[in-house]
Amino acid sequence: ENIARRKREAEQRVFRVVEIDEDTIDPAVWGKNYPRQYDSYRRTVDTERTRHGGSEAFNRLEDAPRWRTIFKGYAFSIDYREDRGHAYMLSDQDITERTKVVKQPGACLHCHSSVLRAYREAALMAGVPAGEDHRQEQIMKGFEIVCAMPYEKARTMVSHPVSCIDCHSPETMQIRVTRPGFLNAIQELAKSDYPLPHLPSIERWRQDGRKGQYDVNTMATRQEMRSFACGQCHVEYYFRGEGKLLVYPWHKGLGVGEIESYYNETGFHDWIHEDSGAPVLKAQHPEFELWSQGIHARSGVACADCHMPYKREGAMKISDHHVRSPLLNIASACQTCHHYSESEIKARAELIQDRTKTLLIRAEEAVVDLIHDLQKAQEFGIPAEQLKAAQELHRKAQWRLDFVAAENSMGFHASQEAARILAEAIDYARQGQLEVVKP
Amino acid sequence: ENIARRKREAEQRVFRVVEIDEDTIDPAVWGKNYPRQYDSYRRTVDTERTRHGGSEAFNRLEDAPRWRTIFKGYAFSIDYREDRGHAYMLSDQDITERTKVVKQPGACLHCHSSVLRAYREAALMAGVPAGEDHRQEQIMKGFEIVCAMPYEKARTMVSHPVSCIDCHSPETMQIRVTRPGFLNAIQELAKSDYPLPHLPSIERWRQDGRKGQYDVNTMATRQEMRSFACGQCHVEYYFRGEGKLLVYPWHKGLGVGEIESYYNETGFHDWIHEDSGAPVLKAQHPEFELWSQGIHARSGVACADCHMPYKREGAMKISDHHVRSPLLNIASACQTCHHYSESEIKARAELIQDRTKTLLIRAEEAVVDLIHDLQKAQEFGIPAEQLKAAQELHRKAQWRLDFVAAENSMGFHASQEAARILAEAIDYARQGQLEVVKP
Amino acid sequence: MIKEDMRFISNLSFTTLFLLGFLGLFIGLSAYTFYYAQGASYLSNDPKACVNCHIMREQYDGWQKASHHAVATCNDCHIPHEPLSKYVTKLKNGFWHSKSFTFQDFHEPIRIKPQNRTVLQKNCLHCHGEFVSQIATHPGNDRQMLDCIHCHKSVGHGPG
Ligand code: HEC
Ligand code: HEC
Ligand code: HEC
Ligand code: HEC
Ligand code: HEC
Ligand code: HEC
Ligand code: HEC
Ligand code: HEC
Ligand code: HEC
Ligand code: HEC
Ligand code: HEC
Ligand code: HEC
Ligand code: HEC
Ligand code: HEC
Ligand SMILES: [Ca+2]
Ligand SMILES: [Ca+2]
Repeated sequence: ENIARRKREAEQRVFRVVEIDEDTIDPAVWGKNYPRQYDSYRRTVDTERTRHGGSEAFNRLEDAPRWRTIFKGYAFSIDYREDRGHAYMLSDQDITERTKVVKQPGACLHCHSSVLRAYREAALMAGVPAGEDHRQEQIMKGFEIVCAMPYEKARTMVSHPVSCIDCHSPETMQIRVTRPGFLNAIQELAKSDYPLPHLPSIERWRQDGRKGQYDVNTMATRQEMRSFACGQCHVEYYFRGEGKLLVYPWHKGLGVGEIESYYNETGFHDWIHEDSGAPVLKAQHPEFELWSQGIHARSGVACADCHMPYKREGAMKISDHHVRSPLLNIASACQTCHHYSESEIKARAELIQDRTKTLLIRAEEAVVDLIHDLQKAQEFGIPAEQLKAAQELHRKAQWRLDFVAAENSMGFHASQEAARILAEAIDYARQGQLEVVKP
Repeated sequence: ENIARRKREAEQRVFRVVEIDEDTIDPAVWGKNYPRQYDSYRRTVDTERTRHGGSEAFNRLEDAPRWRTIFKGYAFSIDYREDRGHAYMLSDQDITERTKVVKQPGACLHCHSSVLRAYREAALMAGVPAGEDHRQEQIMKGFEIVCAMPYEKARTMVSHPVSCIDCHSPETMQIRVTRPGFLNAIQELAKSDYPLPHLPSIERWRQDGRKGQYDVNTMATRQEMRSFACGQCHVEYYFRGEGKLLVYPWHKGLGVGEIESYYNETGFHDWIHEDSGAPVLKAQHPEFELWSQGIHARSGVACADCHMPYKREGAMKISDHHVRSPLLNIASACQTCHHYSESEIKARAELIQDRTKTLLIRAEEAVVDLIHDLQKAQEFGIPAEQLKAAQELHRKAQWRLDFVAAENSMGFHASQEAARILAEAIDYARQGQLEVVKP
Repeated sequence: MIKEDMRFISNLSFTTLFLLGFLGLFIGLSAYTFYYAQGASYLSNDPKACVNCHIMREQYDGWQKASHHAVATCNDCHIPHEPLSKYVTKLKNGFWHSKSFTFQDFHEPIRIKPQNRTVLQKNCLHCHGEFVSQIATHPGNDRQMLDCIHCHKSVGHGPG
């Protein structure tokens, strides 16, 4: 009967039990039409650890206390945890000490909640015309308004973590990009001359004469969309100016050096390090950026291929909406492409991660040493002017160290590039120490 | 009919025009039986450059003058060239300044000539019994004798670069390992506990209770032999003791750290650096060792797969004996496995190499800086005792830098590992500088 | 003590009974699957026979795009060409596939088993034996023989 059931199942097309539209945030409602996807979506509450990742929200500061020194003077030195499933994104933001010890803006919600309706409501109140025709205008305007709000106030406008509507068109179920931060950034990126062999639709737009703006939702390939959906949030960002506008710094490209040089030109820093006095940068989950440097991106392998692999349910193939570490799901996530045993695949991934980890520790030690030296030099009374060069080097080292540390694959997404970045971090940190003692 | 014609052609089997045996060194004679292989073998005289390799014997010291400083006090600072085709191996050894400014031993010929008959003759003269039954004994004994001879004397005993007999059994044409250096070393390696997931026959021998000695010529898989044949020469080595016995330092494993710790335990150094006074190591072409760390080895891809890919000649499929850079032959060397365009494959390989190269330069600079600092400190009169720690760090940094620099794939054979090694080199060199100025 | 032995015996017979019943059910089910999935066509040369199980859909699609689409069908590569072992293999595979399919207890994605890999290897030689006579001789023996699909993985089902 198995085959019989299959034959039947395959014939049964999805049929719409309930109507859904742009205002349907509640995933349970969508789930009536797509029960399989909904079931797996809900499983992101699971918490299972892997060697270097997984979904247990352990305290990273206890795991590697050097980070208390590295983040000194910044909210991250107080509370910094391993990330976990999508189900927790809103509550984890609520409970982190980082939203308590510091006044945060509404911009934080862009990536931690199903925020679209909030944007549209805010825009309507600000006088943007109503109606579906003005939808995009509403979203972009509301985005600006909500970014600038105090976090607590904006928080009352949202109620759900990322939901179906954030990645899907309710009419066609097509995957789409909704986040203003990404929409703006991908246009800037397209305009730059940074080579993007892994994003063919952008290369094509460039070759076709760069007409108008690159429009991701109409121009990207389906395979690209399977990464862009995640690039909406899994990216480096900063809040620009008083309006706390959320910006992804891709104006010069996606490489660690290109982003740094953008920040240098805009004169941005995240905080002044308490001990070293250097105006340093904090990197945040640059998964999309590091993936872009890797062999998988270059081979056209999307985030969803590994983190939402197809799984067979009866005769249906569906995307596993239990977004999680692929190392908890190697058969579906890797074996479609790699014909080795599960244990062999795991060993290969962990070898890459272990290598990254040993370099990461080496880089952490170097940066901590530099911080101590700068602190001692200041205590010793060496004039600020003479420490500038060393502080500059601290900024460079910190940026690179954090780029790999804050990225969540422990180097897997681009193994050689992660090692290269850490090598630079080590070099700059040690050079900084030499600068301090220079006669 | 295509297949039909093929079949007809193929029926003209290889048939032996001339007899060949263990004394047939001249490849032209073998070539009578195997004209296709011989033709391609002869093409190793070609000289075509690639971005980071190829077969033009350009002067590496002019290309990157930092190496004059790095090798100061050692013959390599006088003459050091890019390697080229097998056809040149003997003449390049003749013409290098390194055999003129320094007295070299006969050990050098182990990898630069078709040396087997010389070994056997030397053994016979030393009283080892004659006859094919004692062949292996003759080779091992002759090896010892020839290693210890002065280069000039030993040189008169050989006349050819590597020839068919060095890799093939004249009877069966099966691939084989003939070099005593490798035969000894692979046994040591097998005896160690170093994990060798890429060498299944050794893992099997270990699991079967490590009985007797691991015998590469009877136990290795054919696919392994396609790498072992090259591992006879493309390896790190040193001359042990007064007898100048050629030894590959694999007693603790194939990793850069394992080899270093073997050298540390035996108290070996290649030379005392003229400026820094440190007892440092010179790495030599550790292709086999670095390949062992890479994803290709782990996937069962052998040296011959890339450097001697199959090519079609009429109705025959033969191994291309024009051993060279695979980047000059991407269609055969890479495209059976990688279904991208040639230009895309080249771009990927060169991206890996470019990343390695930028780190290599960074590491060279760091090591040169350390050498200068140590030199200045000595000029300044700092007592030797106080510089020991820094010299120790110079040794560590030099070993790692050279491991990647002397390896000939510019990091391609193991991209992440090459970057990791260079990161360590940088760290140790900079720490050395800090050590020098430590109060 | 005796009680325990008794229990053991009754356990045993229960197990035996269960196993026998199970076997019956199993054969029945498998036969049904075999029938329903047009098992007879399993013995035919038509590639469509193999896609009767939706499970084989991917391989079928891949085969259609692969270089051998025009020159070889599933059986050319996966079934031995020698008369006897041909049917033995067909039956064996047919049985196991039916069994796996019925109980849905196989590893996914499906992976070719070592034994069938040797069959495959022999079949490459069946067509290309002369051509590779200088490089290949002993299918199934890794001391002597290179695995054709080490380099030509994509011939049957395309890249990827
Ligand atoms: C080729 C497979 C692959 C692709 C493509 C890929 N990843 Fe990953 N990702 C991994 C692996 C493997 C890990 C490590 C998981 C672990 O350590 O348990 C990982 C880790 C992560 C983590 C942390 C997971 C955890 O367990 O904490 C996040 C977040 C992530 N990736 C997001 C992304 C995003 C966003 C993209 C696309 C821009 C992407 N990944 C592309 C394989 C992939
Ligand atoms: C709206 C923003 C948003 C989008 C879109 C998004 N993520 Fe996330 N993702 C997050 C946040 C926030 C977290 C961390 C939640 C927490 O720790 O509480 C997270 C966590 C994760 C994790 C870690 C899970 C774990 O078990 O540790 C993975 C893996 C991941 N996301 C992958 C993806 C992939 C793949 C996509 C696209 C298919 C995607 N994400 C789209 C915001 C997003
Ligand atoms: C551009 C998207 C984006 C923005 C803006 C953003 N986050 Fe996140 N956040 C993520 C993603 C993706 C993760 C999961 C990956 C990780 O933890 O590195 C995450 C994880 C977290 C976590 C769980 C892990 C941890 O760090 O302890 C907390 C808490 C958090 N964010 C708080 C905040 C706060 C507070 C803000 C505003 C200051 C904010 N986020 C703004 C995307 C974002
Ligand atoms: C973080 C982004 C994200 C969220 C949130 C999300 N999806 Fe998806 N969904 C995807 C991606 C990526 C695909 C694969 C699209 C493709 O292959 O083009 C997908 C595919 C689908 C499909 C097409 C069939 C399939 O399984 O591939 C359906 C139906 C679907 N999702 C339903 C839902 C429902 C219902 C929810 C909410 C419970 C939801 N999705 C939430 C990213 C998301
Ligand atoms: C959709 C196909 C696809 C999926 C899914 C996939 N890979 Fe890959 N993987 C590739 C390709 C393509 C390459 C590049 C080599 C090549 O060109 O053949 C690669 C390369 C690799 C490498 C060597 C590169 C390196 O960084 O050293 C490793 C290791 C690897 N993959 C592991 C994994 C793991 C673990 C997963 C699952 C989490 C995974 N892959 C999922 C296609 C895939
Ligand atoms: C997967 C393919 C691959 C394998 C396997 C491989 N190599 Fe290479 N090798 C390369 C590439 C690519 C280069 C870089 C050539 C260049 O820069 O032009 C290279 C470079 C070299 C060079 C320098 C060539 C030159 O142009 O100067 C030598 C020598 C070498 N390899 C030997 C070996 C040996 C010995 C092994 C096995 C232990 C091996 N290789 C395994 C691909 C491979
Ligand atoms: C008997 C020693 C010996 C053996 C065996 C040997 N090599 Fe070499 N190989 C050399 C020497 C010596 C050179 C350098 C010649 C020169 O520069 O004059 C060299 C050069 C090379 C080069 C550089 C060619 C170029 O164009 O720059 C490659 C590639 C190479 N070998 C690969 C291999 C491979 C693959 C094998 C096994 C199939 C192998 N070698 C076996 C000694 C050997
Ligand atoms: C264990 C094998 C081995 C031994 C022993 C060996 N070589 Fe080589 N040699 C090689 C290989 C392999 C290459 C090609 C790779 C390279 O150049 O790094 C090479 C390249 C060379 C080259 C050409 C490139 C260059 O460095 O200028 C010269 C000259 C040379 N060797 C001289 C010598 C001398 C002199 C000795 C003895 C002191 C010696 N070799 C001992 C294996 C060996
Ligand atoms: C180590 C890699 C490798 C292995 C193993 C291998 N091949 Fe090949 N094969 C190649 C390469 C490379 C070519 C392309 C040669 C050319 O185009 O010059 C090729 C070409 C062929 C061709 C097509 C020639 C043409 O262009 O018409 C056939 C047929 C073939 N191989 C069959 C086999 C068979 C059968 C086996 C197993 C006995 C096998 N190969 C094993 C690498 C390999
Ligand atoms: C540096 C090592 C080396 C040298 C020298 C060498 N060969 Fe080979 N030869 C190989 C390797 C590796 C193979 C592939 C063996 C395999 O696939 O098992 C091979 C294969 C062969 C084969 C089998 C058919 C084929 O083409 O794969 C013949 C015949 C052959 N070589 C003849 C010669 C002749 C004649 C010479 C001298 C002119 C020679 N070889 C020199 C390494 C070498
Ligand atoms: C016999 C098969 C084979 C041959 C020949 C081969 N490769 Fe690969 N290559 C692989 C496998 C297997 C992987 C690992 C990824 C995987 O598991 O799919 C890989 C991975 C890679 C990667 C990603 C790993 C990394 O270090 O980033 C690159 C780049 C690559 N190969 C380039 C080449 C080039 C260039 C050549 C030719 C000089 C070549 N390959 C020849 C099988 C092969
Ligand atoms: C030209 C030879 C050839 C033909 C024709 C062929 N196959 Fe295959 N098949 C292969 C090879 C080679 C593999 C092993 C692939 C691997 O290990 O990556 C394979 C593997 C498989 C597998 C196991 C999946 C896996 O990746 O291990 C299945 C199932 C399969 N084939 C079914 C079929 C079906 C059904 C057909 C007909 C529609 C077919 N094959 C036609 C050569 C062929
Ligand atoms: C009754 C449904 C069914 C039919 C009909 C069927 N298969 Fe399969 N096949 C399966 C299942 C289920 C598996 C997975 C078995 C496992 O991995 O244990 C499988 C696995 C395979 C494998 C790889 C596993 C192995 O044993 O090596 C090959 C090859 C294969 N099938 C070829 C074929 C060919 C060729 C045909 C047509 C002549 C065919 N199959 C018809 C259900 C079927
Ligand atoms: C039924 C006969 C048959 C079988 C079985 C078969 N082939 Fe072929 N193969 C052919 C024919 C016919 C051609 C194309 C015509 C020619 O030789 O000119 C071909 C072409 C090829 C080519 C060159 C085209 C390409 O795809 O690159 C390769 C390589 C090849 N075969 C390898 C294999 C391997 C490996 C196997 C086993 C997995 C295999 N073949 C099984 C008949 C067969
Ligand atoms: Ca996590
Ligand atoms: Ca060369």
